Amino acid sequence: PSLPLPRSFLLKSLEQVRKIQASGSVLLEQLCATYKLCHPEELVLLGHSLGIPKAPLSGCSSQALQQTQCLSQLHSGLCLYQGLLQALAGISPALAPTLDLLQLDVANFATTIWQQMENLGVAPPVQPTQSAMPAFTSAFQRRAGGVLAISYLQSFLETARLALHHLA
Amino acid sequence: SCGHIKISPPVVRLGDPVLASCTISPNCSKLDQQPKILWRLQDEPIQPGDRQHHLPDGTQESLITLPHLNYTQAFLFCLVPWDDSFQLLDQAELLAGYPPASPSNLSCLMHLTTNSLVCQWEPGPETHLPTSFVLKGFRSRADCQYQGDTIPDCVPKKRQNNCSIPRKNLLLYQNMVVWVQAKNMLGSSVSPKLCLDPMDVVKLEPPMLQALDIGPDVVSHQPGCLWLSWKPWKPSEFMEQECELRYQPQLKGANWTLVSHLPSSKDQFELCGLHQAPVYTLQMRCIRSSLPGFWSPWSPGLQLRPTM
Amino acid sequence: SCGHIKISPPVVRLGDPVLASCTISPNCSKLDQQPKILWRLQDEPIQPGDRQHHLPDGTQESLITLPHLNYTQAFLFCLVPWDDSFQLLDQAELLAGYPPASPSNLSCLMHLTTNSLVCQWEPGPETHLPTSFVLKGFRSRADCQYQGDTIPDCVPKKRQNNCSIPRKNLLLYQNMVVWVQAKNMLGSSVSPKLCLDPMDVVKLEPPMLQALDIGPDVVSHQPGCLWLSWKPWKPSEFMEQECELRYQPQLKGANWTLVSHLPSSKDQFELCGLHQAPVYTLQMRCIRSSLPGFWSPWSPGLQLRPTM
Repeated sequence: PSLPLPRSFLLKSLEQVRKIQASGSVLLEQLCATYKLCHPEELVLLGHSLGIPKAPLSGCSSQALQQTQCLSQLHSGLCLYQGLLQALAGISPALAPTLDLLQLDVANFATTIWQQMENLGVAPPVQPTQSAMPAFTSAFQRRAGGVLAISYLQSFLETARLALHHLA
Repeated sequence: SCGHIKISPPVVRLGDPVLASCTISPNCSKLDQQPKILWRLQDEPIQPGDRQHHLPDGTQESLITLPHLNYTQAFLFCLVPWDDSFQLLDQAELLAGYPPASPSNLSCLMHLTTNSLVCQWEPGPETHLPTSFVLKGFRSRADCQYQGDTIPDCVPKKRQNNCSIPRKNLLLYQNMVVWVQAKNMLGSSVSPKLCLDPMDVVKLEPPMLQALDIGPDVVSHQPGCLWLSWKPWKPSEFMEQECELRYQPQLKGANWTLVSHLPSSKDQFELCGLHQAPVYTLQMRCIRSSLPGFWSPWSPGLQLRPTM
Repeated sequence: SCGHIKISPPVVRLGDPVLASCTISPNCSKLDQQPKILWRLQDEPIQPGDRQHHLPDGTQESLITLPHLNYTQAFLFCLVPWDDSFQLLDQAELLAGYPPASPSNLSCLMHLTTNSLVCQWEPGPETHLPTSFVLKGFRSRADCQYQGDTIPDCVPKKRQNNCSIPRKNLLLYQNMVVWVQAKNMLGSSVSPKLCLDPMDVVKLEPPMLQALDIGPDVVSHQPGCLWLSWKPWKPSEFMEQECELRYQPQLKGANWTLVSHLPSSKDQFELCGLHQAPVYTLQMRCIRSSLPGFWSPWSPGLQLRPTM
């Protein structure tokens, strides 16, 4: 059985999840309004061809919640999405500020998780390295990749939010 | 990736047709062999292409002509059916509008406070396209036929129809020629040329008008008189100016009385014959004398009480 | 040129002495051989040096000590007599003031609209010298003992005693240490260090309070009641907040009644027992719940009429 998580860590993490989800929805609304890309489900095929991954969170599922694995997957997933958001840079001048903020918030939340893993003594010696990021060759791919990546991030965070509530 | 849209031309005049093609490469693994290529313009219903065929290399190509593009900006999507929905393969941005009309009513004023020549113009009707305006010019001689050195382009701030040519690009007391060039993806146009010497278009401010309180002992106490002094607007002191004074009694419907050909600075000026009202409003303006120039606006009204 | 002044040190504490030397090279042709070197401080009368002598290479040198420099800025001139006047050979600028005291009252607020941490401080007494202030910081852990990465220096705009650390230099939800360094030509000083997590010092704005017009049919028409709704300030929606409502009848000297521990958003809230006046003023404020934070200011007063 793993050590209980401090209440302030859980409260701060839940606040960070809400903060990221809020910026994520703003960005999705902007992508829809500006580029008429409003249905992520229409971009799945493109996502496959571009190699946009979905981060696993099996350790955080309500049926098989495993604290250490959940924290580790949460951290790796956040690093993955931070990399994806970075690869979207140059998506458009209008969206760049919101995208930068989202990417910083994701990176900061990853640090919060990593710190807690270190405090619990369950952090691996070295942080996971960044996996290869898709190369976007057109403005459309960058925008469509953005819609897909952010919608995957939103559902990833929803699972994380439920897990954090369970852990609280 | 799987699909790729090509449009020609990417920018059209509003209402003109647009021809687009969407090609699906054979190595697009996820798709079945003969995908039905479909199109969607903005939020309009999905529609098939005009024609779909094979290219020698196995690429599937669908062609569509949009007879009249009535959006100034719109997205065109290429899709394929997928389970009971659709998958987007590519998206292209369509732009439509008009080439720029010639900018008109170009006028310039020399600002002595900032030492810059500020020119403004009317951009002409909306083009619906990103359109850039640049103020261009060259130095010239008396008749403006001679083309001397070009002055650096003056690029206005975003969405502003004026531009300020800094002092270092001006040759004062010499004629120069300026005009405005407008450019967008459908063409460019130029305004008529303006021939001017910056110092002939100075934006002059009115003189500083002041009441003079003449001590009772100094002057024979004649009723209906008042005394005032004025001096020119400081930055224009080096310019010889001629001024006008106007005054009117504070009465409903009263007329202005004009005193012309006054010097630009006066330490003491007497005005008499003011019997119509207890209070008179006075204003002054000046103009560069014996050389071209514009009148300054009238100075703010000065309310004075003539002697009783 | 002929003369050259050297001062050491060029900047002194106000009231301290200054030692200056003026040398005239032998090849300064225009001057007669043994010119009497003189000095002038600012507009004070001309005075001779303390001592004038030859240097081995024939240079004439005059030395002067100004016992107490009481100007914060002054010019020192080296002159020689010339016909019945003087000739200036060189001029040096003297500066005097104080080393900076430690900046005090350093405090920071996180602005959610600009996503920046704005810190402000009190610079301390006037130094009379050009003094630069820099906000410095490093990332840390819970107890702020650990020194992590340094954040880039934050240089305030001219003469401002605050600085805004941009979002990209902040690691939210982790502690960081900030302090201010002041530096001028006479020395430097640092403020006490501040240990904070930017998200614990958010500048919170009050919630949006609105009257609810409850249809007559909906509610049993109990007198002295009113209905309102509120929602949190948009940029802070992600933060769990707890709020307080206060209300007072519009009567001279009336007291506020406080309702605490309210949620940060409420679609419909009923307030009854309001019989003291026809109009009541209501205000709300919120604070981050269960985590550190500051109270928002009270919202602007909302005037409402309870049911009669």
